[in-house]
Amino acid sequence: MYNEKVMEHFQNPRNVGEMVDPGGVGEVGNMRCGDIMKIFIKVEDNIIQDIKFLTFGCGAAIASSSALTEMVKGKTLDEALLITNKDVAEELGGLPAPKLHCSNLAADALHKAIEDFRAKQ
Amino acid sequence: MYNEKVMEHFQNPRNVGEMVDPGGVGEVGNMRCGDIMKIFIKVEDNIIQDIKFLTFGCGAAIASSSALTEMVKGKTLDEALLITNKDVAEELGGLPAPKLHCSNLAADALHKAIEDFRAKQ
Amino acid sequence: MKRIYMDHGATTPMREEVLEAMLPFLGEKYGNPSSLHFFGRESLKALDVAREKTASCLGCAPEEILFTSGGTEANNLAIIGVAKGSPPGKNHIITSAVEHHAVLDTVKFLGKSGYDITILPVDEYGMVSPQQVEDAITEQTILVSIMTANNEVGTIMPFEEIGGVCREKGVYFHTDAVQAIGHIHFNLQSQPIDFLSLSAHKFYGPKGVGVLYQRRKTKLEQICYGGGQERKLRPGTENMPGIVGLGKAIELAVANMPANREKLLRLRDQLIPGLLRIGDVRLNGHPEKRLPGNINVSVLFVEGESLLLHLDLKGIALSSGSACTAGSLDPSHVLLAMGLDHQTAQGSLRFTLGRDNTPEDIDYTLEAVRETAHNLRAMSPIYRK
Amino acid sequence: MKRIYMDHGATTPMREEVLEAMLPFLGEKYGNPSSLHFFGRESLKALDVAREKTASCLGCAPEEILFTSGGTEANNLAIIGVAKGSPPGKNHIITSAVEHHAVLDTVKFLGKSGYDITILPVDEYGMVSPQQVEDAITEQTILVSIMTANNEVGTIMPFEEIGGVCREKGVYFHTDAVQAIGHIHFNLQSQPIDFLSLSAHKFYGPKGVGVLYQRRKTKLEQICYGGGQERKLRPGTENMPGIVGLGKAIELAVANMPANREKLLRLRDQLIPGLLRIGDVRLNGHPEKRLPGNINVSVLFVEGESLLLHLDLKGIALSSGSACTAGSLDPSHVLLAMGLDHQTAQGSLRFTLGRDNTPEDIDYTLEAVRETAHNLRAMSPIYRK
Ligand SMILES: Cc1ncc(COP(=O)(O)O)c(C=O)c1O
Ligand SMILES: Cc1ncc(COP(=O)(O)O)c(C=O)c1O
Repeated sequence: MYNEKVMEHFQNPRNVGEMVDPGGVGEVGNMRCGDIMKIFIKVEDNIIQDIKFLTFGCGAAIASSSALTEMVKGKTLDEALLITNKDVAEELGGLPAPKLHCSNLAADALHKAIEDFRAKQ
Repeated sequence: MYNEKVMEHFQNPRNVGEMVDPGGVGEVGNMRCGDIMKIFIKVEDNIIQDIKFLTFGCGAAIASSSALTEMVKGKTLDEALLITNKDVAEELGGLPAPKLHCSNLAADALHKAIEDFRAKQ
Repeated sequence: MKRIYMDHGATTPMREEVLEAMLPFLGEKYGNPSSLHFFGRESLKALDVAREKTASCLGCAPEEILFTSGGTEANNLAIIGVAKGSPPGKNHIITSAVEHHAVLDTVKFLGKSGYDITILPVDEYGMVSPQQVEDAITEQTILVSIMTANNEVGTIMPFEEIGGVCREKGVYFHTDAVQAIGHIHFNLQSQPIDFLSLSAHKFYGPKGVGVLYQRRKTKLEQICYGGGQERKLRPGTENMPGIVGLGKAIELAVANMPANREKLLRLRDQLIPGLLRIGDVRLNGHPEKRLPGNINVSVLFVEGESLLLHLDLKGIALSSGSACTAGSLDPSHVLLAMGLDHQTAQGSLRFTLGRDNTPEDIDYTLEAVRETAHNLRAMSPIYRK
Repeated sequence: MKRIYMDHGATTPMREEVLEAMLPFLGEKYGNPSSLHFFGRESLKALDVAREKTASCLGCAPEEILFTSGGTEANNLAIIGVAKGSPPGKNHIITSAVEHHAVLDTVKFLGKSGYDITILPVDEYGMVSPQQVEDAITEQTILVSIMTANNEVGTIMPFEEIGGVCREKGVYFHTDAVQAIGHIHFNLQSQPIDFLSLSAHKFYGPKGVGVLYQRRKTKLEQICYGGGQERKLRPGTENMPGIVGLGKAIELAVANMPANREKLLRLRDQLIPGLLRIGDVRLNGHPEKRLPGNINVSVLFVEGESLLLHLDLKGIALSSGSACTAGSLDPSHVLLAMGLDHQTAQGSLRFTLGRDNTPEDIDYTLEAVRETAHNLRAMSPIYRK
């Protein structure tokens, strides 16, 4: 069902965990499909220095959270804001059709985290 | 489908053929199921001395014609008139249900042959 | 006793290659393709492969293939499924008088359920003309169902021309190709066919599995309810060994078509003249436009079941349109629709040859038919010498 | 990798004895049982034997057994077939909220086609009470369809009592016994059941074949049209290898029931406490009135698909009621009907044990679930340590 890259992220997710004292936190939840994602970011000089995630959800949800964190680490906030859920799916080499909409929300969570960070400044 | 006794009569039908100068002839035809039976009898002293049949029809029709001829040879006309299609089927050890009504008409043909014989006296 | 099977129209022996393809799915590859885990994925993959093979043999896309439990279900799904999905006001269905009961009885059922139905008569060869179809189509027509080739007399319908008429009029065209596959080439991408039915056991595949081809973007409603299998149109756990077997069987049937055809034609051209030489034997069906392996004759003045029984005792397996063999009151509806009288229809014999038959089989069979006909005629009250 | 299959509720590996029984019918015994000749008679005889075996395992008469293409078709035939055959004015059908989709969606379809339907709610264990059924029956009721045992949570319904209520009220009772056969003893001659559905691949038989038991003198209409097979109620060339396999499989399943039951109970009594010891794990379904091989739990704070994927990577095959595994938007309709919230339902795991599972399998599985739950909870935003 999932391709190798998705399975690799699913098995060895990067940047898992809660962050102590995060600069911003974003959470999206989709109770229909049962996925909840929480993204924590640490920002310095407008650059995402560190990122962590917690995810309750299926394989696609976990893999896209993991992939996203790798994609944005070291990026500026404005660059990070340009990343879409679709980009994450592409980075993963594609996701099964039924998963595209309900389990691929990591970019949304990131954008919320950036909003949260900016609101706090 | 057919039992051994039916198949034995079907494979080796007794008294097949046309009779030269018969005492009586009876024919029944049932075009729905496609069976036609013709019975010829030779009567002496009120006794069926000889009997022959011609049959166009399925295995049950041929076997019941054959069985009937064996059953009535040597019988008086009154005894022969008591024989029913059901008796023929029983003599054969039974026929498949769908055959009971359309292919088991030999007794009817015999009765017609007896009628024909009597009418000619 | 040596047995000669000449009833390939009823069913065919499964090819060994097909059994070999099926065995893993009767053994260690037992997963349900709906399951997420290893066993399920293994089966899902095989399901996809079988679908691709079938599609490539028919010249269509894999998504256009629905696996069913056989030809009967495929026909029912096509006809009832189109009828159920038709827009209000569109309630007219056309078929022919010589269809298999799985089509004819389904259409008649719809006739009793408020649909308008037209059952087209056929000519003496069992053929429907494109003109007949064109004349019968009305504004209300939603579906025309005409078989590719007839199972009893082998007549091949002008199905492409009929499909062309339907396409032009914007009416769906379904064809029951159960007897045709392996003998007639299909390329559904370019042929004007919207629905097509197959049954694996007619082409050396397993019993209990079939195909409905459904052209993309046509409207079909499910007739059975349950899980999401086969795009929800045919729910129920997939018959994996059957489907895998079907995939292998269709691949072989299509690949061997030219060689098989040549072989069958040779046997047929030995059998038909031999039968006619017996005397008072007539060929039923079209003289040329017929399936290569089908030979249907009427042996006049005798009845089919008794012929069959004697031939069976001699080791020869075939079938008849006689009422007695059908377990019904009337002989073959196909032969009657072609204008045969009851008596002639009663004496019909159908030989359907297959890949294992030999010229020696034909010789033996001809001698057996000659002898049997002679003996039965001798006791027939309607035979005039 | 060693693979442990614990998804026998989805499908079972076929027993070797079943394959052996089938092989002749995938080989030289290929006749169509409708054919008059030797090949046909050979198949017809095997068909009769399979029917007799099935009947004797269920305690009914052979004429009461209809072979179908599976459990889904059996359910559809029972429900739509009774509805179609019902006298005017009788148009009410009762079922439960936890039925398999092959029942539930069929009843809902009838609901959209002008029938009155009642879908009974269940208690926290997934159980319907005879009283509920009695209260729901009206003058218009024709059919009550309540499953024998639930496929997801294993709960065994009070089906005999429900059947008794139906009998008393003169209403037909259908029960989907697809999951129950081989675990629950049937003697249909004395049990108040009018229709009962089975699917062979759930009891170590082949996929693509099932049974509908139809009590004598009940009224059922066909839902598919064609030949005269299965008393015309299920037309189409019979799936001979499948039917023969089913006959063998049911014989074995019923004969081995006591031994199998004991074995499964021992494994289950090892698995359930082990799972509960992991912590934040709840058992779904009835604590006692459940199928011996079924263990359904919710692993709180994690989602089912990700659990399944990790366990699959460790070689363990099972299923989940999570929405993601069902390919639907909502988690299991059964768990929701039992009152579970979405989150708890999402974390459900179904173990369905079978005859090849061992105590070592259980130990390995327990360790794997513990580890997986721990790792996934560590990344769960809703887990509170
Ligand atoms: C032309 C035709 N259509 C449909 C069928 C039905 O196929 P099945 O019996 O495999 O369902 C048959 C075979 O009996 C057939 O010859
Ligand atoms: C309770 C129940 N009923 C019906 C079915 C349908 O059986 P099948 O998929 O074999 O048609 C299943 C299995 O999926 C089931 O568990």
